[in-house]
Amino acid sequence: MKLELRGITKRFGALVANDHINLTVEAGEIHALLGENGAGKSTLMNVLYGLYRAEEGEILLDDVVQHFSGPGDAMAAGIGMVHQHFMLIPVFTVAENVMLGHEETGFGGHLDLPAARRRVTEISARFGFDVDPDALVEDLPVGVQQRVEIIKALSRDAKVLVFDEPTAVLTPQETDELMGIMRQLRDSGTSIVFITHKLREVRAVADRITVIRLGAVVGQASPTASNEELATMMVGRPVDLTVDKSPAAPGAPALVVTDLTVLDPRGQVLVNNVSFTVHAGEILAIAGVQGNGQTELTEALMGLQPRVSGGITLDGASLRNHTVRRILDAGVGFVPEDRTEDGLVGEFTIAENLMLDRSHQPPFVKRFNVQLSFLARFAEDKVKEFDVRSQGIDTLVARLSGGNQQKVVLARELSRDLRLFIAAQPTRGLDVGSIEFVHEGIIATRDAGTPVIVISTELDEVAALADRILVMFRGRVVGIVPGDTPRAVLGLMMAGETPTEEGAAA
Amino acid sequence: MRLSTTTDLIQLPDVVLPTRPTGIAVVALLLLITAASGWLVRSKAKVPIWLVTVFAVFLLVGFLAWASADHTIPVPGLLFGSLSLAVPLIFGALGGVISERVGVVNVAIEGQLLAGAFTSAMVASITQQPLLGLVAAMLAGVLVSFVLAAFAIKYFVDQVIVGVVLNVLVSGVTGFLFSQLLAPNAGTLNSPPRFENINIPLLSEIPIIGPVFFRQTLIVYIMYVAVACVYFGLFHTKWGLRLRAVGEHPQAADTVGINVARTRFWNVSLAGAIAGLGGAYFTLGSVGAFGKEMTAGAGFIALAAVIFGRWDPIRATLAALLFGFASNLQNVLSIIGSPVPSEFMLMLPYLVTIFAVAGLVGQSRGPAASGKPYIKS
Amino acid sequence: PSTGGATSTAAVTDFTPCIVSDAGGFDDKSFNQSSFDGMTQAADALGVKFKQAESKTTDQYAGNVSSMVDQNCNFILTVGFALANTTRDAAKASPKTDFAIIDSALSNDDFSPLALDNVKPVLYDTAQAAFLAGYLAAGTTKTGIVGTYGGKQFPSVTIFMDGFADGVTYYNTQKSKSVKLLGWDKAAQAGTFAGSFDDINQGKALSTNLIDQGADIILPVAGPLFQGTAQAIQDSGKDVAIVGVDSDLYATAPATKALYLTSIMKQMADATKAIVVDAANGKFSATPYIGTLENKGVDIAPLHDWESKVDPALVKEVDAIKADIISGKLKVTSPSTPK
Amino acid sequence: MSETLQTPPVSSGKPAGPDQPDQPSRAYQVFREITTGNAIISVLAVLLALLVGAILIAFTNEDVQKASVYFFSRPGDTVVAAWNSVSGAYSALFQGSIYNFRKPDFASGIKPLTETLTFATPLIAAGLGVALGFRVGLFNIGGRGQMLIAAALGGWVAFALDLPAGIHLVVALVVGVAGGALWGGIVGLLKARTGAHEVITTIMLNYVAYYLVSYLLRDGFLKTPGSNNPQSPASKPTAVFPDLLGPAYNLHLGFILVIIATIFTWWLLSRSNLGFQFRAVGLNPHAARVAGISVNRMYVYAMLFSGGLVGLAGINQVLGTSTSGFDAGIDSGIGFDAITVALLGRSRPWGVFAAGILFGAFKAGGFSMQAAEGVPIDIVLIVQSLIVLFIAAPPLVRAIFRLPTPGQKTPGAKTPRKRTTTPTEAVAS
Ligand SMILES: Nc1ncnc2c1ncn2[C@@H]1O[C@H](COP(=O)(O)OP(=O)(O)OP(=O)(O)O)[C@@H](O)[C@H]1O
Ligand SMILES: Nc1ncnc2c1ncn2[C@@H]1O[C@H](COP(=O)(O)OP(=O)(O)OP(=O)(O)O)[C@@H](O)[C@H]1O
Ligand SMILES: [Mg+2]
Ligand SMILES: [Mg+2]
Repeated sequence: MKLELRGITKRFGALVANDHINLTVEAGEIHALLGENGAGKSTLMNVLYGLYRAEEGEILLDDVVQHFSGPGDAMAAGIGMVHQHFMLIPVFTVAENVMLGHEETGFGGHLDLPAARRRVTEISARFGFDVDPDALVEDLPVGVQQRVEIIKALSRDAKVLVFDEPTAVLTPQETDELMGIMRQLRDSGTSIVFITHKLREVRAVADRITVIRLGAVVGQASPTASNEELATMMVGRPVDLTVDKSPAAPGAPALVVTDLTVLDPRGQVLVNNVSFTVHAGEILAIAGVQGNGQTELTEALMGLQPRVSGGITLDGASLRNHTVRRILDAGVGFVPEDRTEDGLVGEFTIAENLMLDRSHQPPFVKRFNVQLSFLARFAEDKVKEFDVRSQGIDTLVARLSGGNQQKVVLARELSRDLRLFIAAQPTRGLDVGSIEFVHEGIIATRDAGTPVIVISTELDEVAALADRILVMFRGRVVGIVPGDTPRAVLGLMMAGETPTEEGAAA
Repeated sequence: MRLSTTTDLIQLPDVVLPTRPTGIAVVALLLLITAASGWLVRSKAKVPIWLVTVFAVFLLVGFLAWASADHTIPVPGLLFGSLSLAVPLIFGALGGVISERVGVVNVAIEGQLLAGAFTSAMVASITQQPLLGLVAAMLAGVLVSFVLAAFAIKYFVDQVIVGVVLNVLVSGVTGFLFSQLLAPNAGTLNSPPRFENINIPLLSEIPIIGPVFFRQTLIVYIMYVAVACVYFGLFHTKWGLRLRAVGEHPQAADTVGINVARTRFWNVSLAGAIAGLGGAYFTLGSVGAFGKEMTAGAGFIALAAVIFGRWDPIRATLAALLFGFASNLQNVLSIIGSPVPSEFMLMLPYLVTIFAVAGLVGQSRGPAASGKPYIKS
Repeated sequence: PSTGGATSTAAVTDFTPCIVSDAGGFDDKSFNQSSFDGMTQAADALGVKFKQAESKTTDQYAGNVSSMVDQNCNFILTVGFALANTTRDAAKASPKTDFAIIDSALSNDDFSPLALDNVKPVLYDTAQAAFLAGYLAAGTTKTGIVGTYGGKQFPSVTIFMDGFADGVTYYNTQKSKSVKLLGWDKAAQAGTFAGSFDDINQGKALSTNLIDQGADIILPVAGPLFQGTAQAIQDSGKDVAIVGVDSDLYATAPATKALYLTSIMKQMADATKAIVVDAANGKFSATPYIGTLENKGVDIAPLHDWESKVDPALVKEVDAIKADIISGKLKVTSPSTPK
Repeated sequence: MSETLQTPPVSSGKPAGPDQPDQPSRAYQVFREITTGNAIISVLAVLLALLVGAILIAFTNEDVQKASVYFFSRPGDTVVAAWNSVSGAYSALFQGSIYNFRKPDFASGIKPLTETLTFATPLIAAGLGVALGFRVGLFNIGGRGQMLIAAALGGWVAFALDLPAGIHLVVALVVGVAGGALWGGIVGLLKARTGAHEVITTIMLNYVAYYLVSYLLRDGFLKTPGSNNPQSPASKPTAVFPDLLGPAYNLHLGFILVIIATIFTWWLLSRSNLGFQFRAVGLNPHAARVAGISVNRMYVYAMLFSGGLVGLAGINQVLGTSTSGFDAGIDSGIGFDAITVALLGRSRPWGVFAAGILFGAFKAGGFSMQAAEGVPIDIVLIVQSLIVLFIAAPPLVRAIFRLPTPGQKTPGAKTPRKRTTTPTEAVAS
């Protein structure tokens, strides 16, 4: 089905998120939409899907003007969407989520769950996903949630499919599979809009590319364009896609983790007997498919997990059984994986978020009083230093784009005297420009002699940052290998195979 | 303890629990269970719910044996009264569960109960038809819900404000109409015919349970059906799936084509209808006349039962029953002469609830979007 | 002492009596209501209009009374002990306005009794009438068990229960019987209460439990909650009777009239009416009014439908006891007797 | 969140700069500002509520009812009667709450306003307490219990102890506030320790407190010696709040204390580090925990402060308003009104202050409406509820008067208000 958007303009109050955007997607075409964080991609797609009502412009399907009053209409017209922010009900099972809105029912509206399960298993099998239809969505790792979101969209046989950053939390293999699915769908005549920040993917799968910046279309590109060209077009300035990194100069062992085990409330082992050491001035990347215990490992280090055994020492002093506050005060900087949930208070201003984990001590607080003028100066400095794009330090963080939100977290954590820096998924969902910035910041921290742990599911990122790589699988350490270990080896390790080259262990 | 009523077919002999031996036995068992749970807690496992329940039952038997020393406690009467006190709470809680599950906090249960009680009394008096009274009660509950829904869903007014204000409003309106209309014309406007007790054949002859559960009025039978329907509906039907989706994540529901505002509006109305039935129980099922403020805070207890029951119709029902039981136990104990001052006896149901919530329930998480208006851009 | 108009007719037409309720409200089926009825009757008799203010919460007492003063009321009737201090303060501030307060005397802040020239306390020795009802109930019960419950443990409530309990005890000693009273222990001043004057359903639950315990005569001292008792009796299918309080329930709540053995009456409407009319005619006096059996301020109601079921000899005994109480031969005491 | 209706300032995307061609004229913008502003909405809301109230008053007025019997023969009578009843009632509301024109001089004419402030005093204090809870994500419906305990303990100090003037008052005040804090703290502790939901525990503790205080009044240390009424003795003069404007007015020191409490709450929430942590927990407890803030400890502290502020309302009643002894109804429903006051004030200290005064005016004016015009107390309550409902529903008022919605296609809209945790979310969490 051919899709055409004409002159779409969408404002959020004073902000023009989409400014007379025109976009045509031919039937059987994969059309990539590129743009910085906050460029207006998701907004445009939400307009298409009937979630937002545009102020101006029209939507045409096969040259017929459509009038959507809600997603129901869009769906009826054959539009499906994989939402960037999962539109899943956390307390529902996968099957329930997939069936929601087009339930099959028996007598008296009784839900036909077996049918829904069959549907989920069938689609998962068709596309090589491994999803348990009866699992609660909230118990699933984000990667699997993303698959559920995709299954949901696919289960409706849409003629126009929108994928809004579906690959941000998928493994390389899964990404490849998804791209295979997209090609398959394209070949059967489906029009696809594909939004991603990963240029590799764009070039691999897109037929045409449209780039938008600041809410307006800045041009078209062909899939043959180089990464640098695309990045420049998106950001509006040249972007350095490879981060310069000098070899590490590791110092003394700083963080020593021995036999660390984490249990969940039901007694299940989440992290199993993990031991490793991080030296001053080196970056240890913890790689692995999402949901193999990395999150719980970092939480255990931060004192956020209740059932922990084993040893954690930083510079010789134990961190075990300390409160989060004491661990922070011991000089541990932490960028949590889910920045909106765990890293930021969305309804706080940038300035307030910058003092969030130092709300108990000078210089931010003196005799119970928040030092507002100090905070303002500090915030101004950090906003400038970390290039947080905003209206000012009193802007609510919820109103920032994801990249800028991440910069706020980094600015806060990196402006303390750190003796250990832990960053989980530091660039998830960020655009190329922001990734460059974040990576530079992490390397600068290492170069200042701080031990750094980076948790990432992204092999590109691991490769770009790691001095050594620890791979986790099912809560265990598969192996610790040098930073330049080939992708193929890492891929196998992430699937649980111990590395063949014995010397790899460092 | 007396286990049978005088009209039972099957007469059970009275069970005599000698105070001291029972006391000793119960204390020993309690200690055993405590020790077991202590051991479980030490080994970082959860104490299973059945153990807690057994503990509670033993505690109760021991307490009864102690408190009723040389008195007869008519167990069926005790339970029958508990159920009677719990019925309006259960209806109210069902209304609360539905409306909170769909994302609208319902502080107005009290108002819905009161409106239901008032209209059912008046309409049933005028028509001399208790069934019409029942219908009127549901309509009254729906009417209160309409206001809640309109203000909360359409105009985004804070749901708690609307709820609190509605309670005052309904109390004012019914109070005014009661003084002006019902009280002066009690014979014609406030003498509703009550529902007769219906004995269900066979079931009503089951010892203990029969007289308590199956010699009740139509409203109570409706309640059984309502609890079952709401439970089944919420968790096993399309209606319930959509309703819960809207209460958990309205935007997600919207993206699959569910009309959030409409779903909320009609389900809040349904909740009002059910709570209205609870109001009718006061007048048509229990006492046969309307009195000012006769709901006496039942709506708030029902609200507590909703949360106590973790937004689950069955658990909320059990919570309401626990409260009803504690209230009536208090009644019985104070009648057979308890040395405890009346005020402390009257505290019992509330203290039991606090202990139960703190000890058994713990953390409870409600529908994620409950209380949040859904505003589309 | 009212300083109304110049002539006596003018005094009556200019006269504005006013009434302020306590938190129970004017349709509490109890003393607020009877006082209100008395006020209505008086106003009708005098051909004047009266002003009324209903209180919902305790912080409204002072405001309601003072706005009545502002409305130039000549006479203000306040109902219930909770308004005692408010009335005292208002009376001190407006010495030209006459007041009467139902069910309480005045006292100073140091608890010493206080009499003001412009405040008439209206009190009832309810225990006297309740004693008669207790005796009557004890002589009428077939199961040998009678029961009672109250709304809240207030003296104006427990005074009924005390008198009733004493009546039962007196019967037992006179007749060497052992009729049991459930729900109130006079010596310990402990018993059964609904915790509310609104929750009719709770009244029903309590009454059901009393019936289960064998009581066949029940004295509910809890305003409208007696309706719950009536329903409990009907549901039980047993032959159980109610002893009403405040007014003759046979007249005020005829729907279940067959159930009333008798009622313990505080003739507040009559007393109120008389006091208002006196005040209108310039005959206000601050002497406390104490309703007793003697002045018919308290009494028990006729047996009506139960006439035939009660042993006439018992009725005679009750009449004799009444005479004894009036003559002072028999003293009825209660810790809750108004002082 | 209704706040999301408020437009955010330009953050990214294409800013609507001043050089934009479709920039509306300055005058138009001012017009927009006024018609979409909060002040006009509030005024219209009150007008609307008064209108609906007028209908109710007219309908329920006896004279109107009498005249309407012969409406078709002499409709004028009905209209006149309706007008009389409504204008009488509203002028009574005004004269009872702001200024009484029937009084000869300003000094006595202004007394109603001082009455309004007197009634507002406990409402503000309790409203602050409830609002503070809301900001931490806690829905404190336990105002009644906290007030009762505060009144009981503080009242006991006030009547039972003999202390020098001044000290006595301070001790009574401190003990009362501590009592409220204690009763609230239990809730916080239960939540922190066991996760027991505060809505349940506060409702239950209301009853517990009520029966406890009832018992103490009847047979415990609050009983008046020599009297059998369940009422406490009068507070000693050394422990009574002094009148602010002399004995002719009821306005007392409590009002000053409440102003201080408002400033304190404002400081606590927006200037202190504890308040910072409170707000962080209220807005995002997960992020607060990760940032080293002990969420459970904040719940306990918040309930202590919340209960303490509500306790101030309770102690205000026994030391300021009902100094001649109290009974178990001393809370007078203020604990529940406080919920509405807090939410109407958007859980901001000064907003609560204003909402409290509005409610105080209702209370003060209610008396004269009832006394002068015989408007039944129930109708007075209904009219008040309607006013609250309309004030809380700006979109409805806008819809009725067809005013534009702020933010929608309005360039240069005002700065956004920060979102406050609403109680309803607290209930659900
Ligand atoms: N619900 C909303 N309310 C107000 N403003 C919004 C809203 N959603 C988006 N915006 C604004 O619109 C702009 C475009 O947002 P959009 O989500 O379309 O960005 P995007 O291109 O999808 O970014 P990303 O790559 O990070 O997903 C943002 O900068 C933001 O300021
Ligand atoms: N209510 C809102 N008001 C203003 N701006 C908003 C609002 N909600 C979201 N935004 C903005 O919309 C833009 C896109 O939002 P979104 O949540 O998609 O961020 P994002 O950049 O895509 O985040 P991520 O990188 O985590 O995917 C961001 O700039 C965000 O700040
Ligand atoms: Mg996006
Ligand atoms: Mg993004």
